[in-house]
Amino acid sequence: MELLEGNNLTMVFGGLSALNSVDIKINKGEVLSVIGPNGAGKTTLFNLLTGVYSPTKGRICFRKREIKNLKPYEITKMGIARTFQNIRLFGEMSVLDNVIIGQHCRTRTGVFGAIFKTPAVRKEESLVREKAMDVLEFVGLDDVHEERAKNLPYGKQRRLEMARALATDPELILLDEPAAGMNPQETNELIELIEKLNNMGKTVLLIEHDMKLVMGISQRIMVLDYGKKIADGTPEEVKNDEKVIKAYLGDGSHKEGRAC
Amino acid sequence: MDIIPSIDFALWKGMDSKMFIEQIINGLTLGSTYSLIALGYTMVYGILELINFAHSEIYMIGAFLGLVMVSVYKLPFIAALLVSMAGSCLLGITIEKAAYKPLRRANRIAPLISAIGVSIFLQNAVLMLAGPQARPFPTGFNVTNLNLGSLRISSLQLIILLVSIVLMVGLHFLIQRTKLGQAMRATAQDKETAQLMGIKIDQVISFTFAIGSALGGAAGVLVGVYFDSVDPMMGFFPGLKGFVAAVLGGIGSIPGAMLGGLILGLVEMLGAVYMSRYKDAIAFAVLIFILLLKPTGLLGRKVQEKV
Amino acid sequence: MFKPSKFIVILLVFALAAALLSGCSQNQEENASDSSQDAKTEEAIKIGTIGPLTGDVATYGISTKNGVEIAVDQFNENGGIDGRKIVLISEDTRGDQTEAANAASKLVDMDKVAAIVGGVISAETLTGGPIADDAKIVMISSSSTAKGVPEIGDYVFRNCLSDEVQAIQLAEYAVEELGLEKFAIMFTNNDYGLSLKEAFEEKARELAEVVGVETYNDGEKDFRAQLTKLKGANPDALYIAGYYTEAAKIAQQAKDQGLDVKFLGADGFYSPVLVELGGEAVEGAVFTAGFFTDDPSEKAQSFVKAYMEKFNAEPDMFAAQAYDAAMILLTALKNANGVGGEAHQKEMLKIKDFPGITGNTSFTPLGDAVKDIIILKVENGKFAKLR
Amino acid sequence: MNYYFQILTVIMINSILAVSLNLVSGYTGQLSLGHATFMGLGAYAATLFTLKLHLPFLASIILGATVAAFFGFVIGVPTLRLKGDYLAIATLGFGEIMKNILLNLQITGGPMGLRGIPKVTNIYVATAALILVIFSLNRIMNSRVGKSFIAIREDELAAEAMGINTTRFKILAFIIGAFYAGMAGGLYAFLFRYINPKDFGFMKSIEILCMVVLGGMGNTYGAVLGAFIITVLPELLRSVSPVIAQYRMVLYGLLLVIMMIVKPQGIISGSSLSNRIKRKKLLEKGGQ
Repeated sequence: MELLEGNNLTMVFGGLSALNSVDIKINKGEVLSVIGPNGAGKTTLFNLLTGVYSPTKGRICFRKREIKNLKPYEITKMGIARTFQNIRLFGEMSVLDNVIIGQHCRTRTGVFGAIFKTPAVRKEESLVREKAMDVLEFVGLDDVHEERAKNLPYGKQRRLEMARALATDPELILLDEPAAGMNPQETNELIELIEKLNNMGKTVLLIEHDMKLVMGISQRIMVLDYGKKIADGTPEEVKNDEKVIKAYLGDGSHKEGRAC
Repeated sequence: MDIIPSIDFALWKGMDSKMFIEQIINGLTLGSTYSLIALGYTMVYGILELINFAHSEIYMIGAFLGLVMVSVYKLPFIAALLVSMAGSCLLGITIEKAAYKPLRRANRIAPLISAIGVSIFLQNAVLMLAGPQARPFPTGFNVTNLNLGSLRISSLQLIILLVSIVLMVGLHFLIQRTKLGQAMRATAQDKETAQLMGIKIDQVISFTFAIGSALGGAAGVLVGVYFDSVDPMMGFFPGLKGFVAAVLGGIGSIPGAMLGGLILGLVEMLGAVYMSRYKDAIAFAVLIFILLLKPTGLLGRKVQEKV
Repeated sequence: MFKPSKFIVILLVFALAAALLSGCSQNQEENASDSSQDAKTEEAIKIGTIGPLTGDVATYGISTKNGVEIAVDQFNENGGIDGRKIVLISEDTRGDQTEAANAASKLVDMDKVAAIVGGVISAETLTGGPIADDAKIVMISSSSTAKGVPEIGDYVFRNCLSDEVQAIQLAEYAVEELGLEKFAIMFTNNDYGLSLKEAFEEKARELAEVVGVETYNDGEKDFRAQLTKLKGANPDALYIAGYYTEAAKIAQQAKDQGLDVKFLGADGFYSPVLVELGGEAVEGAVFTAGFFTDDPSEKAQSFVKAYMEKFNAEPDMFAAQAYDAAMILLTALKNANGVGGEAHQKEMLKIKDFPGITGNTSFTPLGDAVKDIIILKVENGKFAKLR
Repeated sequence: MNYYFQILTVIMINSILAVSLNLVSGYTGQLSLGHATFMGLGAYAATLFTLKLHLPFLASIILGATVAAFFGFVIGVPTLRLKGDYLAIATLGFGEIMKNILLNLQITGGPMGLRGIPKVTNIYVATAALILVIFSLNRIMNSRVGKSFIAIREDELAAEAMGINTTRFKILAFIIGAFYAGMAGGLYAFLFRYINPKDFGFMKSIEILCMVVLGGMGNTYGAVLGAFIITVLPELLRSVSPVIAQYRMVLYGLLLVIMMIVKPQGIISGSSLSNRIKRKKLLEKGGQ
């Protein structure tokens, strides 16, 4: 059954359409990957789904509810979390606090509660902390929870971003090029982590250039090129699709199947 | 004192079109000097993203330089104006090198405070040297009232408008047609890329300060002559207004600064006619209103954050 | 990231230490004053001034300080008070009222002055005055014309023309002697301008007609809009409730706009700069003042001479009023045998018709000066006395 | 009252102002050039509550601060849509408008200001107020609310993606900052016994900003230190010698420039303090 459905999504920036009538359907519990050359509109698609932009045309339903005009924080609260292509952690905050922020929309302490530290607030704080530590343990960062986020090595920052997204308690998690800049060792750990997430029942939407990762992990792959969907199917189907091969190989400058 | 300012509508009706046009001309004259000041703010902001608070002091010192040239060295007005512009130029470059350049890699707020420090320093230094007294600015030429039909315009207003226009056209030419102008535009767009293209950033920044300060100094001289008065505190309000004009037009945009200055001059003049008590409030209310409608000012670039 | 408890402890310790320190120093001072009873004859008497010596209103503050200096010099030349020299301590306020309170506090607590001349602008006196009053130290302002200054307390005096009296007398003079009928008013939007405007407007409406009232801010230079509007009302006199810098510009711009009126003003006009900036335009302007440099009296001339010698400039009204205020203050202090405080305050109230250079001065029970008002006119670029 | 007490009391009041602006600009990252407005609103409101309604001191101050907070909300809602320097200039504009209104209303005494205010503030009251402010602020900053403020400063977009209603929290920071500043304003009025719109203009806002930046943006103790320096510096220059006294504003300007060049991130930068604490912890651990 589908968790999220976007129909006829179109996004125009200053006369140029970054996305042109794209349909997307994500089923509950699956790992769906979006691939395509640079500038194909993948990140724009993410930004539409998470409310950063409002689509010029089309509609988006999450759990049968229209979310097209919702603000990003409202969408997060409904159960969609994301990571960013260029890491956007809260650099000056500790690793733990980054994950605690992730739980913002599931908690309620206000100004007065904070000042008077009522028992309810104390309880919430300790629960939040516990859960944050659990999440950190899940991604393997519990040993550096006091470190400042900006001081973490690159691979760990990526994982922290995932932990932070996970802390929002999402049903659907959107990962924007999580393996970019990782070494093979780190990529393997990432694959394990995504599989673990998926086994927990989280639905995953993934943008990735690393074909090994995409092919190994996705149940379904959707291919975008110049803002249009050119293929949608199992890894096998997509691999053999003429249009996909042409998009990737036909023009040298678009070659993106890098292994780094 | 009344709580609600009384808007004199009778006057609006009563004021004949002649008087109204005179007010418009007054507003434009004042506005053109705001434009000149605003250009200095906008150019520096465009390149360094710094609100150069010391600019109002450059304006003030420019006026003093002009005054000294006219009254001590007996230079003719135009020569005094040029010398004052050259002096302001040097001052601007010196300030940049001494107070801002060491902070180029610091956070955005440190240069701002440094600029405030420079402003306090210069203002009080001039105050000590020249005394707080306002001084008259002898122009050396006769100010006559020209009667165009039934309109009454002072020759001084025409000179100020003319000089402002010449300076602005000159600036436009400089920025659009010369190599240096091209370098400035490139640096404002993207500092790093400009550097990669072989543009010497430090030179461009100095140049920007030089041009902006020269215009500020010219504005100081023009205002000094217009009101026949120069004093060490004269920079504060026009500086603030020039800055507001720059933001109004879209900070970083050169035509925006020109437009912003003229609009502010007009708004202020009409505000003074109809609600003189709330004149400053009106100018700022217009600013906020425009910012809310168009958050980057009238001609400002919209910046799309990259996600 | 936060260690609140530690910080609060440090803060408390800091505050307590300061409290202790200042308590101790107070004790020490008390001891010192005990022992000084013997050394009384040698020890100098300190008096202080507060006022702006820097910043945009520094002119007034510097003039005030200079005027007081002349008075102190003259006293010292004549042997001081009971053989004790008088020492002047001048504190700067930048024209800022917070600094005025700090300066007053410093003079009272650190320097142990016997009396203070100041503040210069009204806001300074309004925040500094209560501090002097609390400490029972006489403070006399020579230029804070605003309402409510003498009411600060028993120890706060004032030696200048109150705004109300000036404005009312000028309105009467303008109608009765100059025969003016239709008045327009421009006032600077601060306490000085507003109190002048209110008093003048009330009296002028009673005696004649007020056809328009406009306002401007201190330091502004463009008055064309307001003047255009007033021109429409066709007045025959314009009362400018403000200072000479703006007044000169208003007069000029009014002339430029073809607004042909008689200019009237108050003591804010009194400065050679009025003529310097205003030129032809201010010729014939009539205003009230408390002092006049061409005053032929011997006292006035000797003051002007001393001032010119010491500061190489002609004294303005601020200097003259400050000189008189200091003379009154020191005379009362002498009558109190050099002891400040209560005795001094009583002697101040006993001052009757003190013959100063700004006229004969007495005080109301509240401490406000009662003195004559001079009316001046600009004639051939100089000030001439009309009354 | 003693001179030292007087200066210390002013330091406490300025510290509250600096700490409150630090919340808005240092922690939440929203540059404000109109903070003195809220101080002024608090001062006027508290004074009027006492003079006109004869409310007790404490009630007046708290109500005054509440009025300032209310205006924080009114001003914050439209302006906080703007970013960076545009926000700064809009806050400046609102400050000037507010000053203009205070200057022209009957109830505020116009340019005459309000006088005859009872003297209630002293060093103890001011210290207690500062402690209360820092204590409550620390509680807030350690909570979900404060962490959200910092998240907004660090990365507004990511904060929104984490489910933070950034507009709401920015306004909240503005309101809390305005409340504290209003409180400082009330204390100020009851200390100096006279208020006037000119005290709460652009220059005062700049002075508060200087305190925050000098001490170190994003650090409460830095703000207090900055307030200390900015308050004491002119007084020190005053007492060193009468010759220096006349140069003190020139020196003040020069010192600001030099301090920024020597330590552009402020004396205690947000990071250096926590780094030091952490390093100490590490050393302790190493020692065990």
